[in-house]
Amino acid sequence: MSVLPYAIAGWIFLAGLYGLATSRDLVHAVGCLSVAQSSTYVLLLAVGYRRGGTAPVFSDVKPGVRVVDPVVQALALTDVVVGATVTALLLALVVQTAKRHGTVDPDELFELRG
Amino acid sequence: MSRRLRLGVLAAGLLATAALLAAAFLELPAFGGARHPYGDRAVEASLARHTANTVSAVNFDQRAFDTLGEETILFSAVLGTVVLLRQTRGEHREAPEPASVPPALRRYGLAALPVTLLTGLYVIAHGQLSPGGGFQGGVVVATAFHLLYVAVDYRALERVRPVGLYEIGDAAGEAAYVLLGAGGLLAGAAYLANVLPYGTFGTLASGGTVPLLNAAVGLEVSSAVVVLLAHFLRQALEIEGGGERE
Amino acid sequence: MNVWLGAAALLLAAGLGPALWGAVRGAPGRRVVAQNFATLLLCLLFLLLAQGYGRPAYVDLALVVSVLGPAGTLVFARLLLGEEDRDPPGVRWLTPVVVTGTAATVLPLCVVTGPGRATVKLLVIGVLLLAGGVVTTRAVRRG
Amino acid sequence: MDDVLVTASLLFVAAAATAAVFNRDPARQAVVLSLLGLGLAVAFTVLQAPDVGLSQLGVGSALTPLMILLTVRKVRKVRRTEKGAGSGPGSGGGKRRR
Repeated sequence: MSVLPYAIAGWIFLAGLYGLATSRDLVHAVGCLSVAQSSTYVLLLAVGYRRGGTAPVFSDVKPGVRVVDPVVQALALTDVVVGATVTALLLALVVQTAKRHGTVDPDELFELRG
Repeated sequence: MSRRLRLGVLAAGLLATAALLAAAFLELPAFGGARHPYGDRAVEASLARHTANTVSAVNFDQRAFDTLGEETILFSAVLGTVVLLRQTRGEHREAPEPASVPPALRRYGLAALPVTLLTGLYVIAHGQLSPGGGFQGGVVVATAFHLLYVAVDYRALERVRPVGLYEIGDAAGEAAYVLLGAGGLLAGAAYLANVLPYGTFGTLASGGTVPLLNAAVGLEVSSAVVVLLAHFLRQALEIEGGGERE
Repeated sequence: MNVWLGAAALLLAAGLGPALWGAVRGAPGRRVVAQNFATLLLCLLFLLLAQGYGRPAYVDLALVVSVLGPAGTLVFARLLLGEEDRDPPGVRWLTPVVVTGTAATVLPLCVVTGPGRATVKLLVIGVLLLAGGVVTTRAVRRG
Repeated sequence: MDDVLVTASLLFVAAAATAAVFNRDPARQAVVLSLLGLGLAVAFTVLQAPDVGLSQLGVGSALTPLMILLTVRKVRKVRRTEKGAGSGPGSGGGKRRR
């Protein structure tokens, strides 16, 4: 149990990389990149978890209870939203590639280049 | 490079990365451990400044400068998308045909829009109290408008969404964050320092500058997402013609 | 042993697990039905977790799912499903599952919470969930 | 009980991530990615990070699928126009659902 969450984060990262490298469609590749990205959130939150702790939000519990680490949560939460806009930027690049070259298959794009 | 050779290189790379990750994970503190020095100090600092949601306190007070960086990434990503997806020479716009939607779906869309909007605003407004904040609520607010596209019709969405206004909103959110930071300098403290009175713990006005920065982020994120989706929708539904090829 | 967390674990294993299985294979219609099941069960799961951890603040997650979940399913119904996906298998189970699931989760939670603002919030979530379930079933059925 | 929930939700996330990678058709992958988003939201909540869970729900449930499906539609439209470009000026129109 003590390394399982880290191992799962590593697995998600490697699975995303594998998909990215073997992808035959740039839209699929962007999806795989977002999978790899989600592994970082899992890793951050796993590092910040404290057994028996609760969320560090004191609206409905008294200050002083055992809480988990808020710093890693702050890092992950902004990145989830910012990551989505970066995904949008990549998808816009894919649209532009399709318009320019008429294909979104990386292998065909490679051949076009010569 | 042949396909088989490429797969071989990939497999070697993945295995090496897996080995490095495994070595690193075995050295990390065990999952669920009790020692979190940064977390404990962040909680203390947040409570000292009367902010109930310590995650918001970290984002908008203790690490507010870092959030400025994140916001700037968001702003530039949106700017890049808008530039990439603009209408080019050789393309023309065609009004899409109206969609036929069953009346029950249309009624749901019109009723759910204000509820979703309100939920989003609630999530933004309670950022310093309960789970939520500008980043999360902004996305909910932006999604609310697009219920009009998925449940009613694209033209209904276009009527309630003047894109120019949201582009201004995006810039205004970013500017408000930067200017609020400068407020710290005017008060004689550091940039983005929390200089306002901290208020009563557990009320909407607590946390000093946290709710203000939170609102600025909410404005920026919701406008940014609306602008992004507007350009994707325009490309997918309206713009025809292949554009110029090399 | 916490009954609510036990129920949440059961819902995760026996509800979301099969939904994932349905969403990763087969025709688009079947996948969207599975996705819709997943969002509806997720909302109930968050309600159970909020009660199990004793944190009413977590109910906000269920509230957000109850409005955004149907929106997500409608996105798929609009952009992914075609004429050939009319009446996908499993769609007729959606409404009965939503009605029984919502009643079986929200009503006990209301009894435990007692009258007050928290109960009103629970009931609002229940109503949103029912309305969303019925409407998304219609939309998916049309293909 | 906490450990059971953490393990179950993380295994769900790992399964969804693997499935998302092996679904090669981007439109169908979008459905799996949306389930991955929901699973991540559960995992974040049982790791006691409801703030991150909310963030993930907002992004994963409707926004990302909408962007991916719109991109897929645009790419297909461009390809259709290119293929029909030789056959005459009437190409690229046709009846389409929105």
